[in-house]
Amino acid sequence: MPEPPLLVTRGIVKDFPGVRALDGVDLEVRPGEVHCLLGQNGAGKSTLVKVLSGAHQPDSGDIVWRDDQTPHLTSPTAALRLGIATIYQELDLVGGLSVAMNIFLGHEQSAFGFTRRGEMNRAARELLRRLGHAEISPAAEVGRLSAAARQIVSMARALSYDARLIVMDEPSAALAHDEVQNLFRVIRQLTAAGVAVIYISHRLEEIREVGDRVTVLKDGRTVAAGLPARTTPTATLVAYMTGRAYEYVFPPRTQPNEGAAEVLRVEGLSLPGVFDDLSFSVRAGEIVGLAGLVGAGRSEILETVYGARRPSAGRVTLDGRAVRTGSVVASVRAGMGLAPEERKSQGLLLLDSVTGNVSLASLRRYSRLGWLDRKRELADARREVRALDIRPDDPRRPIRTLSGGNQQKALLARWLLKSCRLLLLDEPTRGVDVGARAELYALIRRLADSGVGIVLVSSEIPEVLGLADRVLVIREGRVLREDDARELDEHQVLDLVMEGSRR
Amino acid sequence: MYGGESGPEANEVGNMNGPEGVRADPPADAPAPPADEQARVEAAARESTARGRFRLPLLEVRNLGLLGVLVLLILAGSFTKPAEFLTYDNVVVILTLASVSGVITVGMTFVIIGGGIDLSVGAIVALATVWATTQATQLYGTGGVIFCALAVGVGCGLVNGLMIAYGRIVAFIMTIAMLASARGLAINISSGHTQTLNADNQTLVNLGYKDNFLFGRIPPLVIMFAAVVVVGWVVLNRTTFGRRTFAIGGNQEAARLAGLNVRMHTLLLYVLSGLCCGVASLMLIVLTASGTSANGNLYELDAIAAVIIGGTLLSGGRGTLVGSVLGVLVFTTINDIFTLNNLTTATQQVAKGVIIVIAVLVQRLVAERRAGADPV
Amino acid sequence: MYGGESGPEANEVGNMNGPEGVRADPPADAPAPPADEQARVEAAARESTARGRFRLPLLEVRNLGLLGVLVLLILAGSFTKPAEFLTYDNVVVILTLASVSGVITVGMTFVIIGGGIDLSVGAIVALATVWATTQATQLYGTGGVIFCALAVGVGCGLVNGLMIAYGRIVAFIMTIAMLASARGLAINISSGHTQTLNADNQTLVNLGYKDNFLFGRIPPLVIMFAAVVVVGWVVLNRTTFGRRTFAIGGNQEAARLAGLNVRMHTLLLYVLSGLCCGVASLMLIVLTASGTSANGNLYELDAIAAVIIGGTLLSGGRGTLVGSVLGVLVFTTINDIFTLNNLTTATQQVAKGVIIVIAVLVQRLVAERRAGADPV
Amino acid sequence: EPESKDAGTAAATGANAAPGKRVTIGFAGPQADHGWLNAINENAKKEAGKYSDVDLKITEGSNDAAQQASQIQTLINQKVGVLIILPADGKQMTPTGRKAMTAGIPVINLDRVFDTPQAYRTWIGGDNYGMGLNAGNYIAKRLNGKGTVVELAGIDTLPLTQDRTRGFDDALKNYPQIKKVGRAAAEFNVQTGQARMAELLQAHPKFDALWNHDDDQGIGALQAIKQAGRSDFFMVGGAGSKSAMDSIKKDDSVLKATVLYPPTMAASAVRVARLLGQGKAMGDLAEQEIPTSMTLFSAVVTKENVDTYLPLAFE
Ligand SMILES: Nc1ncnc2c1ncn2[C@@H]1O[C@H](COP(=O)(O)OP(=O)(O)OP(=O)(O)O)[C@@H](O)[C@H]1O
Ligand SMILES: Nc1ncnc2c1ncn2[C@@H]1O[C@H](COP(=O)(O)OP(=O)(O)OP(=O)(O)O)[C@@H](O)[C@H]1O
Ligand SMILES: O[C@@H]1[C@@H](O)[C@H](O)OC[C@H]1O
Ligand SMILES: [Mg+2]
Ligand SMILES: [Mg+2]
Repeated sequence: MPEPPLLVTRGIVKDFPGVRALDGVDLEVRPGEVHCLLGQNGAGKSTLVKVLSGAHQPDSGDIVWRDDQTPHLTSPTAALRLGIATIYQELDLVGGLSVAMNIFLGHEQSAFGFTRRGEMNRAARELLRRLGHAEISPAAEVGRLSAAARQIVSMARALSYDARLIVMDEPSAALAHDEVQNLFRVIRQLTAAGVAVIYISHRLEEIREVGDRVTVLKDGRTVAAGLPARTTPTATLVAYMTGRAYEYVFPPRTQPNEGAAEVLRVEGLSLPGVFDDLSFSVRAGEIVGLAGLVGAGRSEILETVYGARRPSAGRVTLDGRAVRTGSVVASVRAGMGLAPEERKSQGLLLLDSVTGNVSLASLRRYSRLGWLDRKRELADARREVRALDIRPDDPRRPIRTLSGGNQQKALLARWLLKSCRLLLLDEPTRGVDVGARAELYALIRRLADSGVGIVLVSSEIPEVLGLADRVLVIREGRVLREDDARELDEHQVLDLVMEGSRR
Repeated sequence: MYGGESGPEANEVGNMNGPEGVRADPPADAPAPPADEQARVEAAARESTARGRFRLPLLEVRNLGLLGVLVLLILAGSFTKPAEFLTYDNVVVILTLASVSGVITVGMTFVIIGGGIDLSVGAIVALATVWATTQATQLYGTGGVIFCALAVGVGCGLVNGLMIAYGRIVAFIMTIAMLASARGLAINISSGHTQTLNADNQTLVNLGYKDNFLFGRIPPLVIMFAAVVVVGWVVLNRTTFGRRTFAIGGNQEAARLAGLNVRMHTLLLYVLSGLCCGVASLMLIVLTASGTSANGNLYELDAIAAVIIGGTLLSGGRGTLVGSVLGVLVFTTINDIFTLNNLTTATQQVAKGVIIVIAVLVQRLVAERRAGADPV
Repeated sequence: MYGGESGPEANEVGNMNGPEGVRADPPADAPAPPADEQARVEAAARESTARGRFRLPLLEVRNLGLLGVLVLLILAGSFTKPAEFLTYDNVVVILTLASVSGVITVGMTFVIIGGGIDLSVGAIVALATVWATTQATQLYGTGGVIFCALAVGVGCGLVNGLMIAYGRIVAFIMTIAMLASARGLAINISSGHTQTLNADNQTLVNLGYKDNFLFGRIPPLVIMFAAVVVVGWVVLNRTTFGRRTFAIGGNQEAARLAGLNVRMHTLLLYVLSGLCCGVASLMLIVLTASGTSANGNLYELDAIAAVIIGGTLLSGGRGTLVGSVLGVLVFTTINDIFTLNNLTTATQQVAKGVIIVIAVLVQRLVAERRAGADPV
Repeated sequence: EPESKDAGTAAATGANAAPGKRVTIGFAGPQADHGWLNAINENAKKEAGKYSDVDLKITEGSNDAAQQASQIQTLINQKVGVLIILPADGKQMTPTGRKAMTAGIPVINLDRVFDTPQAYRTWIGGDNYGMGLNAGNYIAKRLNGKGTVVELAGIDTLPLTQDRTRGFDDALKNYPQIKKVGRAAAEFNVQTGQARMAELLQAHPKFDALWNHDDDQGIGALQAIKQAGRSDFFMVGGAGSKSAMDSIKKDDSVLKATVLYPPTMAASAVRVARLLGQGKAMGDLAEQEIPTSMTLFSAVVTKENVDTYLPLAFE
């Protein structure tokens, strides 16, 4: 006999201007379970999260919380008071405050309004230790932490509430393999104590590993509820999400053309403290993957090649011509493109439309004596939106109203549109759903086939191995091994990159 | 969801069979989409077209509110001074006065949309009027005066731009420094005197007289203003320069990583603002036949206020030029009505504050009536 | 600025401030590349502790630069006027003058860190001095004057706060409206006259005289200023209110999601600023034994400039009170040196602009010398 | 010899002109952001330059009460012998003036008057009320006691503006058939002079006379009048600038007269300060002591007498 459910929602509807984000969500979460939410980009997962956290008010539908038929969910404070804590998809931390202050923001430990810093630091240290990161100082300024460390702070904050339900919206997107394991350990501790977790991720293998039951959303409504997480076949899950059976495959590699010209040559590139004397090259039509753990410095390599960081030494050559280092303008002119890692801060023009975001790097193309050909711009943007299956498919929509995964796709479209000679892709599939991922892989391969050189950074080692032709395994800013992707397997790579930490 | 997404596969109706509702069977092949889904997508599509229709070429929804405020003011003016307010002569006065601050506001709109701020506009205007009316400059005739005014504007803008874009000095501080220096220099050059135009340089002054109105009706200053607005509008909305301005103001790092030359562009924005100040200073010379270091006092606040009330975000990345122009017209009209009604300074100021607040509220009301427009 | 539109991302990128968000160079102090995330986080943690060591209790790294500028100014003053500059009397002059703008700047620092702006401070000061010195108020004696000044400040701040936080009017516009209205009201109440303190209310005035200096040496105004700074510092850095101010200014959406009452907090920030204006107006009454609507002119720009040069982000979320106070001292000292050296207005202004620019550059130099501090 | 062609002030004569004990004179005024105030500074400097025994320390500079108080305090700290103060606001600067007097430094209060005679040794200034009165009377006479007038005032919050208006109104009270139909404040500024005048002209399509408080803002006002193509009234200015007097002399505009408010008062102040510092008396007076107040006469300058006053006009 199962326990009475902790949370039940029935027929939740949420409209945004022009879009119905939720259109009848039924969900049932039991105490002590890990309930996974699955759904394509834009299916409504994050919107549901925000309804549950009190950040959005639903237009209709019922929520039952424990025995309460009409729980007071009118604000984030109210939800927290009820015992619902949330880790949001977009990290919502305050850069200017310390780790401890962020963790306890809104429920500070205080006496007569004075913060009790000692106590908070102690409590924060304890939480961070529980998360396996005792080394993060509670006094450190959050703005200076890496994305991964910030994600951990976010989790510590959710833990800091004595919550009965913790909602986690893609918490693993910014985490590497071993970090995710750490996270799972904490989740198991929580559920053992009777806390329920709603877990969202686009990585099915995570769901299998940590989940108990799965609810699938599609187009804002529940299409399947309470599926067993471990036993439901992948094909079934994917079919619920996408409406069709899906092959999760990497596109076939074309026969490597040994004679193809070198697009990129990097020689002796150094960025003090990150990498030193780095050399590699990319041929036309080739996809070169950089494998390594989070923090290995792969983003820095891309950014330095791209001119966004100024190297202390080294040469970058594109199509045989030297590119001025330390200048993005020069690199872009020479034919490079970079899809950066951090969507919101480095990529998106949140106030602009999808079109404006997609065309940003190619404005020159639509310019006649400075005049902007908006018709052609819109047409091209529409084409890219279709090609990448960005939803909603109206390129005039403000990009901030798109779901996280669709925003990511729009960023990729920016560089697909700008026919580059060399594309640097930093975590291009972060937050992208299973179906779209396969399409993206195909697209990247097609690009390569058209002669573009591609450098791919991904924290998902199978992705690097499956998509790239050649892989550079990076640790501590050094190339440990360079090999044909088919010569490597996941364990080999993991062993290589982890060695350092086991020293 | 919103259009397009209604492929044939969009038909999984989630019927949950109670808490145990496990539906492990994969969905059957896709039949026609269910009626409600179809309807939903269509409704959404209709709505978006509808919104598209409201967006006139020049006027955005958010501007309608401000237009409403202007209409209310015009009604107020006509009501309190029926014989004087809506006369040709008075409209000319309003538009002429609006021209000077209007031109400055155009430049300011660019700077603010591009993520900056320019507190030095008033001081640059002062310096330009002074430098252009020195005896030495006037020796070169009207051409010399015009050239000098524009050159001073552009020069000051260039210094601002260089220090902000390449010297990485916060715009607020750099332009406040320019404010102090330019005004100081203006006092220095003019020794604090009001410099009048020589008899030889009356061409400029004549532009202010009725005999030189176009078609006998339209003051050249108003034409200049209109021209600046039109050019500004085109540049902002129809050129890559304008588009880049929005991008840089919206997310500077993203713009940089997309390959935009952020520094050069920022530099140009301040040069543009300086150029507008140069033009405005010429207009002031036309109007007052003189140059003085006291000119342009507090123009910076007026211009910024007009820009902001016009719906531009102070943090950049979003805004409209039409809104700014409406903002200028609102402020100028308020002043005109005050003077026509012989209000004391005190009453004027209190009323001004209240009217500004009401204007913003009316504006938001209108905006929120309109489907889903964002609050100001 | 405030008003929900400038979401979290705007702050992170540091929009307003020209392209200094651009970080083309690697952080100079980056540690050796760590083996994995754990190590990296450790390194980050270590780094921050190391930096923590530099962080004296009150003074942050970024303030050192400004302190350097102040020292340079003091050297310049001592060098040009060895006999007059570093005398007890002159230091009293500088500190007394700094007190008035300093107190206002404390309030402004809170508002700006909290993501807002207050352009009405000068006008509120004017209104408070006027209202507190009317015949009617003075009937209640010194206590009545003090109460009235503070009440007017708080009241105006309350109106600002209500309209901004709950009426969702952009802070820039609301406070500019308040500027106009408060000054208008001040003129109205005083009929434009300067109102002097009655013979009965000389207690306040006496505070300005040497006989009433503490220990015969320290002017009460300077003590008040110091007290306001200390209280402000404690509130900003040691209370939940202060920490939440950073949160709301840094990432308003995050603050809301963390369950903070963003509106109420915003309201309180403007009330606080109003209260500081009330205190400053009392100080002005002490100094001038009178109240007039012309008081506090352009104080807003001075205060904002001091806050920004003190290292606070105009977009909010980051800043130090000590920096603001140093900023005020720098500006006051500059003025004093000008006065001592008999510089003309023109020269003063030009020099002021140049000094501001140099100050910012020196500041950045110092900051960049110091471990990886952010550019100003 | 302090013979002056350039300064435009009458020459100092007699034994008093001979060099004597060194006097350091401190001078503090508001920000010299407009013609008249600028002329004040120039007059003071020029006059001081004429005397080998005078050291002038000028702190020009601020319209802000607290700021100006500190500037004066600085001068007190420097132990100047005599202080000349043109306060941004007389009442506000009263405590500061008293401080100086208490410190034993005689204060010459220029133009905007302190609240109490305790705060100054001698006051020298123009006659603001008289200015308004004389302007009103002149206009009334020229209108033969009948007609409508408009007033373009300076800064409404300054007592001197209020006094000028009061004098003007008082003069008009004697002529029941003259009506003041419009008034605006133009902030002593060319540009606002043009703007407010342009608007006033719209508000009053017909009137007979205009009094403008300040010749500097008058430059803008005159332009507005020309731009509107109006000549149905005459205008009387204030202060006595060179451009106004030139215009009166040429008689090429509606400006027919201006009422003096001579900035030479600053030169006189320097002279008096020097005498105070040296403990001397004023030449043409019988007394040993310098008087406690001197109000300058606000003469009406018209085409007829303009040549007399032109040398005193300021740029
Ligand atoms: N503020 C908003 N205004 C308008 N539309 C919105 C807004 N927020 C979300 N939407 C829309 O609601 C739908 C659901 O978005 P949501 O973010 O919940 O998707 P998601 O399932 O979390 O996707 P992802 O996996 O990409 O994160 C999308 O179509 C999105 O465009
Ligand atoms: N905020 C920061 N301040 C200083 N150094 C940082 C910061 N963030 C990252 N680093 C440094 O950058 C280096 C690499 O970090 P980064 O996260 O870019 O690596 P990565 O290999 O790209 O991993 P991933 O992209 O998967 O997160 C590390 O040496 C780290 O110390
Ligand atoms: O503008 C002048 C004013 O400042 C002075 O005090 O009196 C004469 C005026 O013209
Ligand atoms: Mg999401
Ligand atoms: Mg990375």
